[in-house]
Amino acid sequence: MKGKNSAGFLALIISIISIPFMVTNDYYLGVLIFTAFNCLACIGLCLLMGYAGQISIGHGAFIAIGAYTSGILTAKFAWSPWLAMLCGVLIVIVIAFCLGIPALRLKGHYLAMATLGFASIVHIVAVAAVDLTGGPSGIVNIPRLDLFGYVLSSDKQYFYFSWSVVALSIYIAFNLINSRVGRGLQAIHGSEDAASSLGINITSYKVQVFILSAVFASISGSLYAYYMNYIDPGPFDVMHSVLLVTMVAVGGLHNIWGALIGAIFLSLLPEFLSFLSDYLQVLGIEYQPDYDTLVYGGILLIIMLFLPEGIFNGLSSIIQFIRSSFRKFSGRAAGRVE
Amino acid sequence: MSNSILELEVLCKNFGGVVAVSNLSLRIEKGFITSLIGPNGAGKTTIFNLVTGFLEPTSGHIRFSGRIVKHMKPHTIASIGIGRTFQNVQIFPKMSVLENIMVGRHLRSRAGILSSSVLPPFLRKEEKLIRAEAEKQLHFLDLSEFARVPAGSLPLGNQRMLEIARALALEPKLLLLDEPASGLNARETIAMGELIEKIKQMNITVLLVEHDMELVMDISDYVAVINFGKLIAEGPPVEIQENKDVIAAYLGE
Amino acid sequence: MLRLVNVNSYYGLIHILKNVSMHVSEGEIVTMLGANGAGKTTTLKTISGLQPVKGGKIYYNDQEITGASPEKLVGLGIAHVPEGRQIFRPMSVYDNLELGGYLIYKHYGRKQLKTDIEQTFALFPILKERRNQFAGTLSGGEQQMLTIAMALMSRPKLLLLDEPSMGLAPLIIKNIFQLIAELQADRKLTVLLIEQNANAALKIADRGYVIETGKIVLEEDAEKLRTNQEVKRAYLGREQKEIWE
Amino acid sequence: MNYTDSTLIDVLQFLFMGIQRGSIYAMVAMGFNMIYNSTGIINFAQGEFVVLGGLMMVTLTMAFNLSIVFAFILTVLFVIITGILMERLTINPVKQPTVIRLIIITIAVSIIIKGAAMCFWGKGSHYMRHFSSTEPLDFYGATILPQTLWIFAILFFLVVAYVIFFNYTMTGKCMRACAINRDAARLAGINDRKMVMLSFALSAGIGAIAGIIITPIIQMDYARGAMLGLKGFGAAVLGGLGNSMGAVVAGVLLGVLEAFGAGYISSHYMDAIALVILLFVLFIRPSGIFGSSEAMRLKEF
Repeated sequence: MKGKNSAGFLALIISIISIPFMVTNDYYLGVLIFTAFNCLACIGLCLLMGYAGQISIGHGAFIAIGAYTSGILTAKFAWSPWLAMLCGVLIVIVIAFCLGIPALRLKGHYLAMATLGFASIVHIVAVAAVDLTGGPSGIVNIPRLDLFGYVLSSDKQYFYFSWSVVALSIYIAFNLINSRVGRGLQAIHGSEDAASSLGINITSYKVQVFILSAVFASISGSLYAYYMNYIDPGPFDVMHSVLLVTMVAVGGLHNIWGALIGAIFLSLLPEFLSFLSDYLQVLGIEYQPDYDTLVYGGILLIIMLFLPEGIFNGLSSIIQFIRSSFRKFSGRAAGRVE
Repeated sequence: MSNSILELEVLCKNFGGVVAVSNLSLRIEKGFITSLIGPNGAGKTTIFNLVTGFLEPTSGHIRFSGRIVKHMKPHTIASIGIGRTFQNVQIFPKMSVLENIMVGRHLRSRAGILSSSVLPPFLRKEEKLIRAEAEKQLHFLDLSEFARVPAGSLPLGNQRMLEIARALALEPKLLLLDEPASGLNARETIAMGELIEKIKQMNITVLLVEHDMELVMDISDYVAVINFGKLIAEGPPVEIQENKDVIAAYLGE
Repeated sequence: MLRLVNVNSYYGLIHILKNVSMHVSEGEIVTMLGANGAGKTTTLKTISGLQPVKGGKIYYNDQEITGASPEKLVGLGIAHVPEGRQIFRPMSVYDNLELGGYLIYKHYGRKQLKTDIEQTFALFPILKERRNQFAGTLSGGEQQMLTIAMALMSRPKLLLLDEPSMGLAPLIIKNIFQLIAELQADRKLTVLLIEQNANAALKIADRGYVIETGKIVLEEDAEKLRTNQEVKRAYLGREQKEIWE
Repeated sequence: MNYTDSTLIDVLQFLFMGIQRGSIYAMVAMGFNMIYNSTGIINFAQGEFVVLGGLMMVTLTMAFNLSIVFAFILTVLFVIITGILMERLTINPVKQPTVIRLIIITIAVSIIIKGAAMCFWGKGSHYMRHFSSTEPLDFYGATILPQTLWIFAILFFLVVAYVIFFNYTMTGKCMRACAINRDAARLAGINDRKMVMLSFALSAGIGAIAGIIITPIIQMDYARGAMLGLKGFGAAVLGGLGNSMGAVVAGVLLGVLEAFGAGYISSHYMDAIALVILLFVLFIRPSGIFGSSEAMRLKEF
């Protein structure tokens, strides 16, 4: 990492360290922990969508597989959480490999629908395979994660842990992007024909990055299970997969920071809306949590229509605009003085 | 002509019922510039796609350096030493000019997905080497000033140069150029001609498809004329210009 | 009748037409010669509205039509026969002709459309024979006839023809060019013709333009162009290195 | 009643059930195809048109007590207007579409419709009275609801109307022409933008009809759109994307397979069966069982 990216990374680390000192409310800390899980999955998805140019509306399924593997192995078979997480990763690697080879031959809408179909199937299995997953009532008594024998019992500890994982994943993502492999992926996005004419094995690269992004999702799922201590199929429906894609797109597909910002923005949006509703009530407007979906869709649509490159790019071009007009202004002022 | 690098042996390609290439036999001599010319839809680009593995021949063989090339994917063909450019420039628009050429060094480097993600300090040496080679290539093509610019923002002439630089980074034995001068102005076309001759001096065999006859006749050592997927004439440029069949194919009657 | 003044056009970043100025008078057959990629097809597309114009103006009967949509231009009497036999392959020959006469249907009703189709059949008896066949099953020459017939269905005054001879056998090419000459004589049709088969085109044309890398480099009577050494040069190149300006 | 008889009755019963479900998938698939043909877009909000049709019909018939025919017409019009608004406001303004952007835009529209439906109609499922009697009819031992017969009849009617519209009317031919070769259609004087809008209108209309006729049987709720859309897409792909008669056959086939799967394997996995078939078709033969791979390559995007 270098230049702007390392500055951004430093800013991220500082915010991670300082936030628990500012946010003392357990509820909000919990929201931020969930945000970390979304960020983790979105960073993986961004590598797949933004850099390699392959859409997946099925990554919620990999989160579910990670969560359920962790949940089942720890709660029912008393495995160590770490071993269970590793096992989840291995299972996801195998599944992503088997799904990726045929699916990534598809393009655009077809790939989107295939992955969406996969996500639905996983959700249906989570509900229907009662013996394995506990069905709609889910799995309880999942233990907390321990770190070298030290159990992460408080939210503050879990916050630090999960955001450290996010930071690590960002570090990995940037390493990858600025490497031979990352260039290969971006080349595939730019032109598959040209990439293969330069000796890049497109199929293999697409499948590899698909697997990598699925692993990110799986770890995110495991961490979720260990934090919640219980899981049910509810959060793992198709909408969750759609949500992940929209987080990445809203933030800005072509940039890891964009994915991060998108994930944070949409994860915190419901909180912001409920915060807003108090003020709306003062104005005589009755805002209910039921409207969330509607507002959410509206924001997504507006961003896609007016900021197709996402918030991150939108913000940076606004900053650039301000900077250049400021320069012009100060230049003119300086001219006048002379 | 025993010293051929590429041989097409009774090559045929059908699309559905349409015959794009029929019973075409051709030898490309090592170290020279050979041009394929012919009217639109004659099958020239199809031949390129057959040679570089983007299409499978319906029948016939392609022999590269004496070895039959069969059922090979484009990336494998690249690895045995065939580079190419495309009719509609296919650069990677969002990557910088330097990064575009660094992609060309793909086959000359090793790092995989795992090592790239977690072990960058150990890969610095390889990365440095890739960068140095790419910069050398940029310098060779006089594109150094654009190194950090996104490739998509270059003017077309430079994009075509960049595409060639990227293919050269592969260190190919045979380079296929698909209409490198199309859309270029007179001055750029001359520069392109000079570049192609320089490439020949680097001991790289060039196979060229081009519609600018002035360029073709100027730089080619050998010209093959194709119409309706068939070879109708081959020989040195001077002979081709006088050939009755060729004049008929181009001017009619 | 048609006048282009300093027309420029881009395809993405590629500057295809560079200050193209030309004109076609009423009742003329004008042809454009030039190598592939010189900008012939793009010129036709800018006239018919398929390709945006960036800089320059186009006039049709002294009315400015720069940037008008193809739908509108068809209504004004400009019919464009694009290259590569653009027919509706999975539809019948009759349906294709109906669609060609869409504006007649819109303005004069179904009855008039039927009469017009019968008239077209009189001109192309082979199409009448094949009226219920899928257009995609016609032979190359018949498909080319159909595209011309479709264009004629809109009762054009100006016909833009893009490479009507592409991929056809010599005898059929001859028929098509005969047809174009007849249309000019009988229907007082004005024609702008693009052709790779330069000899055939120059035989029926009144005037010709030579276009090279997006610039008009020569305008001449067809007779003179046929004997012009430089026209030959445009196709086969020459040995001395001299750049035309 | 002996063993074979009861098996036969089961088979018949599953068959009716399957054709009934399949008819809905077929209609959703027809809607997908219309928009796909005119724009190359897969409309992820297709399932929401069905939900909107069903819920609107519920309100008009149950709350406002309108007659079935009148409510039917009003509902279809309402959803058609929604479809036109969607095209005008979200598809038409996009000048440089990328596939991912279009996918997310249609997803956003589906979320908005879903959210709006939740606000208006709540989270519960809604009952609606059947078009005619609820008394099951006896058919060789199997029973069939009159509403199911309505569904069969309306699918049949739609297919006939579809064939007539696209093969014998000028507007239908123009829409086909735009789908086959947009530039050539424009050169014939056809306004392609108008045709795109029309395709959204028709596709919304078909979706609304599907929603209206199925609601008495399944009891509509706001969240059904995604699954209906996915299965409808499965039918569209199975029939060869863009091929509407293929979609009808494939939709019915999918419904029947699903019904037998639910009957003989497990009803818990019923929804998964159609999706597994969808994945297999996508992976093995993405051009569908009735589509040609040649046409697929031409339409690659």
